[in-house]
Amino acid sequence: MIRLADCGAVGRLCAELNRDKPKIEILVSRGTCGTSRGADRLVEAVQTALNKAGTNGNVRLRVTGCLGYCDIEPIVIVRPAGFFYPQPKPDDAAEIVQQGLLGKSVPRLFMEDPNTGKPIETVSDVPFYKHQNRVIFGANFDLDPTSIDDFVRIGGYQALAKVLSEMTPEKVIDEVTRSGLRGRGGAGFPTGVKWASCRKAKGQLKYVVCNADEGDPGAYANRGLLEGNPHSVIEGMAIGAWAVGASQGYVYVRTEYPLAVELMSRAVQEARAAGLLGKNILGSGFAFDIHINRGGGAFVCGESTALMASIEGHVGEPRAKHIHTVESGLWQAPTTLNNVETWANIPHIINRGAQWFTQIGTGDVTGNPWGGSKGTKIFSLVGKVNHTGLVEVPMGITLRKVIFDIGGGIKNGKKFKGVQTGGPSGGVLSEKHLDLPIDYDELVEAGSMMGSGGMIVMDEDNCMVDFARFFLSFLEDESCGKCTPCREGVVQMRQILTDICQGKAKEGDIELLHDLAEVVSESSLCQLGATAPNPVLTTLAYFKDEYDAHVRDHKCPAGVCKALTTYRIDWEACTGCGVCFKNCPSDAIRGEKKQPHEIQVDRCTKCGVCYDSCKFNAVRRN
Amino acid sequence: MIRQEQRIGVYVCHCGTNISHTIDVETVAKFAETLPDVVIVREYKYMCSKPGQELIRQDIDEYNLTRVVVSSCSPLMHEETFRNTCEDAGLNRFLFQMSNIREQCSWVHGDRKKATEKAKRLIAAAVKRVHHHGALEQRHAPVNPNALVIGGGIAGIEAALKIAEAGRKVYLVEKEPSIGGHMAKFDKTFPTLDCAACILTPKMVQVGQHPNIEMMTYSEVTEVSGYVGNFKATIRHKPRFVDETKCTGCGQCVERCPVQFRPVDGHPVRRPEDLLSAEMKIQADTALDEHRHERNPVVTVLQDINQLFGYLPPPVLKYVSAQLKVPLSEVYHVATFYTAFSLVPRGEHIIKVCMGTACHVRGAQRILEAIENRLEITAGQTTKDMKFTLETVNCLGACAMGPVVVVDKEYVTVIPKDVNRLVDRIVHEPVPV
Amino acid sequence: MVDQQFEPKIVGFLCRWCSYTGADLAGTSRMQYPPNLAAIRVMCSGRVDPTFVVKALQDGADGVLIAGCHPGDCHYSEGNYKAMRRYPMLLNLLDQFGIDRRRVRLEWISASEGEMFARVVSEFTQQLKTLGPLRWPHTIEQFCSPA
Amino acid sequence: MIQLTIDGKKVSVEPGQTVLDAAREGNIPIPTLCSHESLIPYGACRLCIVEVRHRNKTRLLASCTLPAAEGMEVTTNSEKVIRTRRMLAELLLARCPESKAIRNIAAQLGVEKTRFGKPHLKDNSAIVGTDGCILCGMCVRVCNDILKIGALGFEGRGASRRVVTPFEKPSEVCLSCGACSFVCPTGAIEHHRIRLHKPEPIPAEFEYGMVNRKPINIPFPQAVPRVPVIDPDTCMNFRTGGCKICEDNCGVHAIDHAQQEKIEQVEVGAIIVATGFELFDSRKLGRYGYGKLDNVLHALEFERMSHASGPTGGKILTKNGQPPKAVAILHCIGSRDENTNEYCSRVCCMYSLKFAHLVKEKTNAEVYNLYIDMRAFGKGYEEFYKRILGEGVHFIRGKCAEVTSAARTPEEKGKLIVVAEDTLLGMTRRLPVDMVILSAGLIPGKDSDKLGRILGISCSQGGFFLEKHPKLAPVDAINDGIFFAGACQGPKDIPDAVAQGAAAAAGALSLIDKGKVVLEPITAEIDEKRCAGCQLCVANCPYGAIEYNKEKKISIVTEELCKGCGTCVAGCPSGAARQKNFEDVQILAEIEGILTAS
Repeated sequence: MIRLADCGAVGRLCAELNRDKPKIEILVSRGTCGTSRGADRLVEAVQTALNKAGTNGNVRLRVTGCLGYCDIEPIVIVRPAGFFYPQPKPDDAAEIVQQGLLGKSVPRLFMEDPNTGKPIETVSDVPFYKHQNRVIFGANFDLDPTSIDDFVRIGGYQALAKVLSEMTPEKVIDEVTRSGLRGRGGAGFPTGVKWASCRKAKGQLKYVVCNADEGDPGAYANRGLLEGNPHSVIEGMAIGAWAVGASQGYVYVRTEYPLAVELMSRAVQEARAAGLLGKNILGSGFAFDIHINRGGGAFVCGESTALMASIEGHVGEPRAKHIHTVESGLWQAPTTLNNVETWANIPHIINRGAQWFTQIGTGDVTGNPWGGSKGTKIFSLVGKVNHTGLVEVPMGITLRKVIFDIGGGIKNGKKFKGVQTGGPSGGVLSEKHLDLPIDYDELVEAGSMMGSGGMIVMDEDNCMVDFARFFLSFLEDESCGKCTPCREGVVQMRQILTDICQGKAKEGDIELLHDLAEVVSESSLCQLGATAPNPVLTTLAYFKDEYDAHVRDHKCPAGVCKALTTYRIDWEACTGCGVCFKNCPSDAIRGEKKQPHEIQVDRCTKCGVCYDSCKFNAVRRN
Repeated sequence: MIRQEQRIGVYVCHCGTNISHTIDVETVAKFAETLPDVVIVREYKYMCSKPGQELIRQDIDEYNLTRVVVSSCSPLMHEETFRNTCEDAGLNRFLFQMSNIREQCSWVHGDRKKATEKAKRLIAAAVKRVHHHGALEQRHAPVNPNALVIGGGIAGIEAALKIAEAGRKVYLVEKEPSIGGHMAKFDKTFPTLDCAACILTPKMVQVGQHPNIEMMTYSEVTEVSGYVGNFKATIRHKPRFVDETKCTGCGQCVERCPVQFRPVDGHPVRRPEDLLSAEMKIQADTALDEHRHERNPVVTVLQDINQLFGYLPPPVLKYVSAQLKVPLSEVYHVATFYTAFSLVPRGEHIIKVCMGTACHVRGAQRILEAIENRLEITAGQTTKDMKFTLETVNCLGACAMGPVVVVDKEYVTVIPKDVNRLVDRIVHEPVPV
Repeated sequence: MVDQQFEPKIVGFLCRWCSYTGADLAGTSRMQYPPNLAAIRVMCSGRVDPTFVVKALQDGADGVLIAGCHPGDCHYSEGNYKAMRRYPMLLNLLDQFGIDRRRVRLEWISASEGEMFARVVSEFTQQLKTLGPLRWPHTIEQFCSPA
Repeated sequence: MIQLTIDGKKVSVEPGQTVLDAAREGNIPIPTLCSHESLIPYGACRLCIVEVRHRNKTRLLASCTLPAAEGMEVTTNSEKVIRTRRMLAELLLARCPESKAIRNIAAQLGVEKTRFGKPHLKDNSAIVGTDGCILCGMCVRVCNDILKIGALGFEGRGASRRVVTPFEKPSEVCLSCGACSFVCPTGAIEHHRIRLHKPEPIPAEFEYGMVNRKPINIPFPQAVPRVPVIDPDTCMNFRTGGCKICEDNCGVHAIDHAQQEKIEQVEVGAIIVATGFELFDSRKLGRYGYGKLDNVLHALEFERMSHASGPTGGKILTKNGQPPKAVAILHCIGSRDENTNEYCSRVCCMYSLKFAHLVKEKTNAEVYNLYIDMRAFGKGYEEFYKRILGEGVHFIRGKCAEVTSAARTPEEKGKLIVVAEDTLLGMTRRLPVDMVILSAGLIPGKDSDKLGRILGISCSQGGFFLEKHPKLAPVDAINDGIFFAGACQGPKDIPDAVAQGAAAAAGALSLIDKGKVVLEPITAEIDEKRCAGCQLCVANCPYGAIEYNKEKKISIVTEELCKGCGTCVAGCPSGAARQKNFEDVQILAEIEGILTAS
């Protein structure tokens, strides 16, 4: 990669790279999920097949990052036809390559469309992708994350070139404000407004920070972007730095994403070598550099002041934000902190203009950046849904469309119970919210929040009380422990919920839970504490019946709360096949071959293995 | 040198009986007459009295004496008196000499003969000495109008007030932080049982406010030079660290000072670098040198050390704290705050069970319990043979594949049913690191 | 054998600030001591020129006493130190003349030590009685050119 | 200035100050736990929550970290605020059920018991605070950020967060200054958990160590000037360069740790020495058990004890806090005793009588005064003695031989036994008492000999300054222009000290008013013809009054500086130097006179 001396060089290189387009392109996805399912062996197989076929240059193999459809990773796609092979075996690779060279497909490897039963041939007709609007995430299909050339080839860094050559910082800020882009970290603060106040703030030395802590359990959209398309984040940060007048940038990646750290560091080095970072970027005199900081494993460091404290080398302890970080952030200097996805949106807004951006999403942002939720949002659709993965949808889409159309409905035909959005700071929405358009204000209205895009679908087998308890025990570990309400309040709330789950609930516990939740949310120092009660409050609001079942009838309808469930075998249905007997970890089941078996209640740890493994669902749980 | 003719008058005093009771004044007088240049010798009961002095004045006129010798008490007592008498009579006050035949003769020798003998010799000496006296003029020096009072107890206060009231400037030097001396410590005073503070404090305040008194507390006189009327005193003001002119005495600082006890240094402690083995030191230095230029790189250095050693050995933390000049207590808090760090050695292989929401919903708890039962350790512990460390993580970011277990670098999806199979595989042939 | 009638003549140089006042104090306290010493008042023991001592011995004194303030108490701060330094030289001179060095004494007597002054004079007188008369110049010639 | 309303009351504060500061300014009470004037606001306990209406938004915010803003409306006791504070109090009670401090903080907020159970926490045997620790972090902040020692720190996070010394080992850097326990709102800190060294309180010198003081303190309430002094040996700033809490908190910026000592020259006509006395150190007489046995006090310690602003607020108490039933007052300790001081200190008899009266007045204890002779010499003194005799005080004429705690009979157990010879009864008596007061005599001030050398004045026997004449010039020093007043010249009582003060002042004033002073013309002169320029005299002169003139190659005396000691004259080898009125020829003549007569 040669050093780009001026803004024009980007466009010239892009054209040059696109000149010799190979006739056939074979893509193999190797995200984290892919690697764990043998993506490496698959890539080798395809490579050897290509070598054997001797394609003399007009076929190219591209190993991409995560393509979002985690269920069936690794994926092989043959272009330009677009044949879509979900999770092929390494030894099928040879056949795929031969047919691909001839422009033909291997039908036996296609997946079946569950509702129509017909095989799905190409990418465009994969239901999971069809309903999405992959503005940001789409680029992952065309990029090898370790090569900056790929990124430039698809138009990367032209936004930066355009900004440095034609636009003034004020112009950039105006464009971003008019686009109505709001923070993808979860609070949804209009990015343009943030940049404007940071630019106004006094102080020569300013910073831009990329919050890649993504501590929300169940959310991994940022990981997909960082590992799939690191350069888009770098370009976004460079433009942001130019706009607010910052010279230093920090990317704070959580320690649980080692691959993301590695790929981002490589990308930064490549960008420096290419003259897109460091001194005199593209000959424009603008100097900006990026440091990669690894988080230490603390959810609280997702909060802006805690994150900055961590970069400053201290523990992640938030401070009162009466003086906003745009005025006094990192080392008391003005700092603009945005989420990975927010930064990734910036190049698109610059390239295609604010007007284009406002066409996607809800509300009217002319004149009032808070007026609506514009652009797309990447959700991590997980939990009890058939197709799990990263889903990029326009703001305003309904939950039902995401879960059922894209997600393919609830797994093994169970009944939908609820969906959790916004991580531990969000809430659980029930059936009646399925037609709620997803945007910042609507979700907050319903008691949840957008958060970092986690969307955990739950079915009848999930107990809402236990789910609330899970979130509180998570927060109990992750609270920084500085302020009394969060440190003490969360523990006591979790204790009450544990009592409820163990059937030891006392009179008035629910009311106490309500009062305590309100105090914790209103008096805590930072957003972690302030939003900690959301899961409890929303489950209390929308699933009151389950709470009553636990408290009054000492029953757990979903059979999750062990203390309240007992397992017994229905003698009529039991065929004595012995599967449960074999799998029971604490050998609490007794019975002769072919005779109805029996569970010894005292030894049974209620782990539910028998219930799952019994094919004749002879195991009754109540 | 030629001897001039002198006309000397000698006067021998009886001093009541103080001299005459052991000295035979007549013989002494008679002897005096035999001395050279002696023109008149008189003896009188009280030379220092008015008539005694009158005798001298008359003789000076009458016999125009050029020298006078008075033999009586100690010059320390009446030299001044007789010099004035000579001066009144027109004779230069320094043409006069006394001889001490009382304190150093009559009072201290019982033997009348020997005492008289000694008196004669003393007078002879005085007469011979006065021969060579020359006229001298007294010198005068101006007197500096200020006064210095050393010590701010009740006596010093009284003196300072009296002088200041007379309109003179007083420097009152007190070595303690406040005037008042010992009396300020008394409760009552005898015999009237007055309360000491009630009678002393008004005077102290008066001193504090008196325009003529410059109070110099917490100070001491280190040097005094010069002579009566023209002393130059050097005063050292010990640093009080509080500006007296600004302080309002509100006591806020005393109330808020957090130190309650005398700070005492701990026993000398071995330097951090001595606690490290050479090999550990090299590794620690590599981590430190990489980030030394950054601002307060505690977290990043600890990340590298956690990687290099597999955990954070306490001696290394002490070394890092010293090298980065960050208090050990802060480094320790960082080391125990972030879950990525461990203070105890970890096993060869790290098993991480994801407890994130997605994995939880798909039964992560059961998988954790199964592994715990199998390895007989709970989350956060390491097997006795140091082969495996079991940890829980709150989200690994591979939620689609939930429930997920990561063994060293390998991500594994685990279905609750076959968790035992997974554990067997891990225990028997662990994945190469 | 000690000549009982012999009464040694002692010349005393007393410093005005300390020793002379001490002597006066002995007087006001009516202390008794032998009359052999006659005092000459000088401003400071530093004023006593060694030649005065030799002159006194020449003129018939059997012993000379120089008395000053205790070191550190001198009204002129250093006078008595100078006397202290001249005294050993003076004693060497006396040795060369064959005069017994015990005939010249240097004593520190403060203004409040009247009783000490009396004791010094009595001891010195007694000592000189045992030493006998100096009989200047006879003893010197005897010493310088023994027959 | 910023204007805001708190509970309807208008308050104005400097920009940058917090709402809590404003409330304090308008003395509106707001409960706090983790804020302390000496520390930067931290905002951890949240008890200082108030309802704030600003830019048409109403929210609950912690007043300690909220910068005051123009036009803010603050309510400190709305129903919601009270409810929140009560809940927080319940949470704290749950964490520290046994802590007395937390219970009464909760009581103040109207919370008697908590609806929550005690969260099970990691074993906290090693933590710094007992289980009364509410993790407000003030100890950590004062130690790390303010004092720059860094002995304490947090460990971990969330509910199991604890305050420990690193690695839960005794601290290697702790200076045991006690700042942590000072700021701890619940008194939870036990020093031995931080460092095994037992903290040493700083004895207040003014109170003879009976009560402790801080590095900065005002010796006594009526001090003049009423200005504190900082003791650099114990102030942390001189040790770690940190702290400066007093400097930051001083409203008028009067404190400056970098102040240096100042040397000043003053010119005066007269000097009055009034440096007073020291009490005889009773430790020197071991047999009275001072410093070894409890409840053996010396006079000034008793004086402080009975003083209203003293350590016990005026109450006469033995060490165990009970008033004594029997007190012995021993006269002549360190006076009229050839082993220590022969002179009588004059005032001890009288103040011993005063003590007897005070003990009788304040406790109904039996009082025994052991005296040799009752010296009631002053005006009204004898009448005072008669009065005390009438108050039932037992006077025993005899010197105390020993004070011991070795009891022989049961009722002597636990008492101090005063073994004394009663010369009137002709027998030795053993008095079991609860307290012994040693009426110590007066000795010269601590560094009076140093001052004597500076001023060139000598001391009389006993070490007190020597006056010119005991009867006729008691307040004059031998050197003209220097006067004495008070006990520095000899033990005396207050009336005499005051009288001498006035007398010395009169002496000084007369000297000053005369305006000129006569100097004896006894200075030295150098005869130019005979001076060989050997400069011996220059070295001899202690006052630098003689200079060597290079052109004339001779030494010249400056008359004003010459004090007439004559040392240069005696040292001049050529006899060039002469002293007026003490010429060599005059002294030689005097010698001849003494020796040639009769």
